[in-house]
Amino acid sequence: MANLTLVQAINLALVQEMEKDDRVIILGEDVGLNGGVFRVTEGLHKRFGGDRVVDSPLAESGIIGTSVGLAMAGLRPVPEIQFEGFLGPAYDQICTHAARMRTRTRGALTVPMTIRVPVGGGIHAPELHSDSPESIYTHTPGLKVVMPASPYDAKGLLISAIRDPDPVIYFEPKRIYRAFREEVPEDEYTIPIGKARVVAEGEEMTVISWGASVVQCMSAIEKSDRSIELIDLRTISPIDMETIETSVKKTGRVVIVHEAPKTCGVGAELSARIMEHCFLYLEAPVQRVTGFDTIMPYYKLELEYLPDTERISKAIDEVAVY
Amino acid sequence: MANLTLVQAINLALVQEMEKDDRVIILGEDVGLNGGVFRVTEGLHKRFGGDRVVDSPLAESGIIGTSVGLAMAGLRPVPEIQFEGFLGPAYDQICTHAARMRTRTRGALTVPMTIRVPVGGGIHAPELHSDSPESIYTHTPGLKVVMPASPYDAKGLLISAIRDPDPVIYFEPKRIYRAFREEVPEDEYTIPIGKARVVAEGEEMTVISWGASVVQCMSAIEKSDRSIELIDLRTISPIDMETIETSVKKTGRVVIVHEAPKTCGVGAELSARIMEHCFLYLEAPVQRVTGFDTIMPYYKLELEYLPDTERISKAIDEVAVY
Amino acid sequence: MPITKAFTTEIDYVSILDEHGNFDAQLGSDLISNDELVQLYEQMLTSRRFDEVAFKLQRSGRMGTYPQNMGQEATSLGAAFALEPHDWLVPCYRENTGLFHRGLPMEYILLHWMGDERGNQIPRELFMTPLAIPIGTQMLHATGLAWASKYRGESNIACTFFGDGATSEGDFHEAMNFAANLDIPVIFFCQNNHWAISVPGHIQCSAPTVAQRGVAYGMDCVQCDGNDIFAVTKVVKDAAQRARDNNRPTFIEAVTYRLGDHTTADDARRYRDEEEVEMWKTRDPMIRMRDHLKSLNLWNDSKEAAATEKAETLVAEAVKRAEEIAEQPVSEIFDSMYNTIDDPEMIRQRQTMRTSSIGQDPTQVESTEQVN
Amino acid sequence: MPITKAFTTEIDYVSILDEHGNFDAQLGSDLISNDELVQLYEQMLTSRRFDEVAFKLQRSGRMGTYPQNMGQEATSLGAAFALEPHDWLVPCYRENTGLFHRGLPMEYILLHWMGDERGNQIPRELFMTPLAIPIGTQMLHATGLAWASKYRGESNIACTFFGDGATSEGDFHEAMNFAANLDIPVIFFCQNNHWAISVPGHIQCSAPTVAQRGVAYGMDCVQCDGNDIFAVTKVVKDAAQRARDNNRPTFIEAVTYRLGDHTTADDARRYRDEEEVEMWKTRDPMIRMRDHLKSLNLWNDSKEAAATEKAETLVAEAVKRAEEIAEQPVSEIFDSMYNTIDDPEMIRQRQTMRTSSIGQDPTQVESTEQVN
Ligand SMILES: Cc1ncc(C[n+]2csc(CCOP(=O)(O)OP(=O)(O)O)c2C)c(N)n1
Ligand SMILES: Cc1ncc(C[n+]2csc(CCOP(=O)(O)OP(=O)(O)O)c2C)c(N)n1
Ligand SMILES: [Mg+2]
Ligand SMILES: [Mg+2]
Repeated sequence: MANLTLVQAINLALVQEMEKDDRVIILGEDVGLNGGVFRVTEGLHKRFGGDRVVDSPLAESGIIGTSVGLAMAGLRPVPEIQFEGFLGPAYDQICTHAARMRTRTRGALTVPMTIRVPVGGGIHAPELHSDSPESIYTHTPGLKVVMPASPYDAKGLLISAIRDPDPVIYFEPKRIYRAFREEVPEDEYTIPIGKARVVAEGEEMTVISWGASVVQCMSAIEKSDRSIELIDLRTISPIDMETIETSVKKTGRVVIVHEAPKTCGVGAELSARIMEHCFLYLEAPVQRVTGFDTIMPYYKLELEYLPDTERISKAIDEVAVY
Repeated sequence: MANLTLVQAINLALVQEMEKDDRVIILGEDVGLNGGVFRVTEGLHKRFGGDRVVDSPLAESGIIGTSVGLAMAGLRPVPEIQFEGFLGPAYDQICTHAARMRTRTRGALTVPMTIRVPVGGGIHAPELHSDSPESIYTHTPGLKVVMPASPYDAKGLLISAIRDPDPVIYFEPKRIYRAFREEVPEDEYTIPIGKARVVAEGEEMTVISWGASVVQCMSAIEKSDRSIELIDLRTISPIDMETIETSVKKTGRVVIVHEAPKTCGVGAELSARIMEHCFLYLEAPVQRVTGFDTIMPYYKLELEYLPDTERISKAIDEVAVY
Repeated sequence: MPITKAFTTEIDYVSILDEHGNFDAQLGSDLISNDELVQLYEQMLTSRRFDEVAFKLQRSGRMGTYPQNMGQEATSLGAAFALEPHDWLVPCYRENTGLFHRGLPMEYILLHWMGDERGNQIPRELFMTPLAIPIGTQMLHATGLAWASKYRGESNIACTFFGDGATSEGDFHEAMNFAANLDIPVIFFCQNNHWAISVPGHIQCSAPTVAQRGVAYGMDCVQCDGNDIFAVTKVVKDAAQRARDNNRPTFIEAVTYRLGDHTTADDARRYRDEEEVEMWKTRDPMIRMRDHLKSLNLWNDSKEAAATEKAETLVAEAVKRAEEIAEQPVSEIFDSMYNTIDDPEMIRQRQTMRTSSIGQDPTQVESTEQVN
Repeated sequence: MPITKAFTTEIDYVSILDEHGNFDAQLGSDLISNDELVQLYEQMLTSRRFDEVAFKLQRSGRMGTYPQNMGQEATSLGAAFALEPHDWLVPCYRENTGLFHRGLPMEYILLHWMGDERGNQIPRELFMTPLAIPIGTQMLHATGLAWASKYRGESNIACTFFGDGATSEGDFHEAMNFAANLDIPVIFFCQNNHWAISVPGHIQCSAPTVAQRGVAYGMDCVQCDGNDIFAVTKVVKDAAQRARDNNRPTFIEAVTYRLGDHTTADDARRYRDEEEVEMWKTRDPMIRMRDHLKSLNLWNDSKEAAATEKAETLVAEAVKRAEEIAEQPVSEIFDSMYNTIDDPEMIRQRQTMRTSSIGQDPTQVESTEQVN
């Protein structure tokens, strides 16, 4: 056991999977000598050499498109996209190719690749370094979408993602890269993709979130004197409705928290499904606390945009008394 | 008044706006001499010349990216993307630039452009010619998303889109390009962006749809002996909640129909909002009849994928007796 | 300091058997044996027959949109011939001739255009990716496939095919750039057939040659007569050697022409002159090949008749296999989505797809009065 | 037919004032007047001062990430000088010197990096787009802007700036290709500073020159010493003339070097050798320019001191204006999203953003017991 940050937990998972399986290779911008702009791949170039930790040209579509080829040939590429704002140029290769290859070839060709992407706001970064596009990829069949909210989960989920026979987008909430530490086992372990985590149990209400927002939810719940169940989705696609349903049938009240814009965000899907699965149990409308339907503002105003403890608390109170 | 197909109505709107305003120019693949692969721009090259109807290189990002520049300079480009499946390479220029330009420059630069895109399945087309990506762009703040379901609306909405000072994605449901004709006034008229159309009034249930699916909904409703209100969204972003809310508060029951995959589709947002706005009025969970959470299959199986009258009728019956 | 030269270059044009029947014996003599020549010609003939039949299938409603290969047979065929059987072929959609040469059963192509994904379920040992519908995107996959070979120290390389139009896409550039800078053993084979649907070549590339696209990357690049199977064979062999020996990619522009419409959905008379087509008909790679075979006394009319009949039979059998394939279970829409389908929502969608709308939770449906 | 030549080309390298002080009078004499030279040097000095101050603002927490221009002043400055005031400048983020020359008040750049969109609210008459954060995407906008000028018969052209890394992006290719094939009067100005963050130039382009990227499009292309303001001025003037006279684009590779870290978030010692940096310090465009001015008796130490003081004042004033700008109303997050904000949902989000969660319909909230 070591007390690790989320960045360190990811780095450890990468090291261990690369040691174990030489089909695993890393490629991306500045992932080599520089160890990534967030130092997530620190030390890997030295340890595994330039053939396995590859500084690529500055071209996101190229990074993902060649990874599709590498994966079809049987390797397990782990491409990094430097910031979620630069997924845009790779959108087509992700959604038109990686996501479709297995089904369009009826399994003849597959794409076991894990796309690592720092995600989300709150670090005073420049434009396009603070977005939350998880809904886009959740709406795209053929992908799995994962976002850890703690160092322990980060390691276990990344190992699962790398070993998964299908393409996984592994979002790394950069706001909590180094925000806190947690005991992380040295040995390898996996956390199943598709299973949410009940962070805290409670009776009166269910709060659902993922990524960095889980931390805000925890502090809002701490401040409240109600008995609140907190679910960290961990996997955004597929959605673990079983865990959600069990909780909502118990509590009858739900608040969903995410950073992405509200309209057509993942919160909408959760809300719709909760109605579909738990209609007769709901005592209040499912409430969403989200980013606004605006462009993520530059950093002077970013804290106005991001769901904060105050807004979450407010929602909890409103839902509680509905 | 002339009796026009949807293709003809669009063509007429283009001709009239180009006559009226020489800032309007068309660019795209095969839009010139060939008149577009669906013949939507037929005759325009001859009428307005190669400077205003431009066959571009085969590069979707280039088409949208140069259109952003043309628009910032004050023109009103109407780029065509040949099929919705080829929006992928243009995703970044649409979402990272066109959608953000006004707000990131606080209005100093704007992008009055209308992106025309044939959309949806049902025409026995090859791979990637039958998708429904409207949710992706509805989740993207800064865009407006429009999809007509009739020749009359097609003309009026396109004129509004071209005159709109902000970027609009104008989806053309290719399944009904020539499926039926309608009286379309010769004179120019506009249909406001952001306003839904109540196609049929009813008391017991609200069915909401857009694009080609509206036709399926009409036939399901015809077959039913219940009193059903049908709303054609017409504009998908922004959503006309006023019309929806009025209807749902009256009927208490809702079925939403769309071709796109279910998870994080626009149906999810509608369902979530209906719960938020009309919780105390709902007598049954909002029901979604959608494409599956799979890749749109090749055409042999496409009719299994697309919501059809049978599935819509089934949903109507289930919701009615809930 | 006066102005100096930072860079100079020149690009070769390779032609061995031209449209007048001139044959450059020095370049061409050891490239293709007589037996091989005959086989290649027969394969062209089969491919052209396939085109005819596919066209009719589309016209009679038995198949969807189909893009003919007619006029471009020498390009993909010469390339497939010049490569090893374990080299990856990464095609666009106008390379049937080469794919058939490699051993792809013809029904795969038919199934693809009949709207059946099983047309893409290509056996691994053929080292071939399925037809690529989105233009310009598959070169990156070829680059990745070749990269994987290099990474593993395997000897196979990749060759990817695409049109003149495809060279306008950003992904083309990124693939070329990755390959050149990371030393990846891949061949970029551009079939410059002068048109991208209705858009003429100079809108895609107004430079004197398309071949010079490769100069941007410091890549070896060459232009050849794409209707000359000798020239194609030579440039691909040379490229393959550079790739195998030094992990160097090559960009090939093969100059050819699309004799038919873009696809069965197209009517080329709307946008191109009949004279241009007529001129190119005289450069038809099959005529040239046949005349050459005859000049070598390897071919005559009775061989032509026999080969034609054989081609007809082969194609007819393939059509039969394609049309008589067992119906695809509807559940296939779901079954190949992931390695394992364990998401309960997806399982539920699969189970209820024909009998219920999909938004409803069945446990709730049961708890209320049922209709139907 | 033996193998023939399909294409030959050569690319010029232009240098006028080199790092040893050699000046090519024939090429350089009429380019920049003495008065202009002094002004340009003063502008470099101001820009470098701006870099220092911006760096300190970041380090003291008064500003976010900032990318220094240090070492590359001659490129954007020479280009802006060579162009007309109504030509579009479409920058990346390392062209402050040129933008200031055009007249952009320095606080705009500060505000941008202070996380304030008003730094992008650039007056129309400056003909300038804001800093571009996503690499490689702005060349298409420049192409569109120039296209619009051509369409309207206006005389202004566009010049877009980007780094060596940016030339790896697909959008770069598409922009170059649109411009070349559709005859659009735009100048593509690549600042090859040898690094893209930690990635060395040969990973972006392993060809002998970056300039030859232009060959792919049949575009005029040229390489110049980017630390030589005379050479930059000359190649941009020539390019502008081609654009204005014939709507022909030009690709320029200006060879330069990033003397500082990539940004304040970077530590270049992790990936590049100190010797390389030391070598390039001797080619610093400011040293070269100052020595040249001195050799012409246009400059001396007291002028340097006075100019330095003036620069300090100018920058300090800009910092003051940036830091003292009125707080941006929070509603600005919404207000510039569309020309008119009439979607009730958006209006509601704007109204309730600080006082309520946003999923709740206020009419329902009112109908239930309120907390707080
Ligand atoms: C990304 C993308 N954009 C547009 C299309 C529509 N389309 C299909 S084929 C074609 C022309 C292709 O031309 P070229 O690359 O020269 O190949 P050719 O058909 O001439 O062999 C176009 C525009 C597509 N399939 N994919
Ligand atoms: C599309 C995109 N991908 C990645 C990044 C992250 N990034 C910022 S600057 C940079 C390097 C740019 O190098 P170059 O184009 O040479 O410009 P320079 O900084 O050297 O002036 C990278 C990778 C980005 N901003 N945009
Ligand atoms: Mg072509
Ligand atoms: Mg650089």
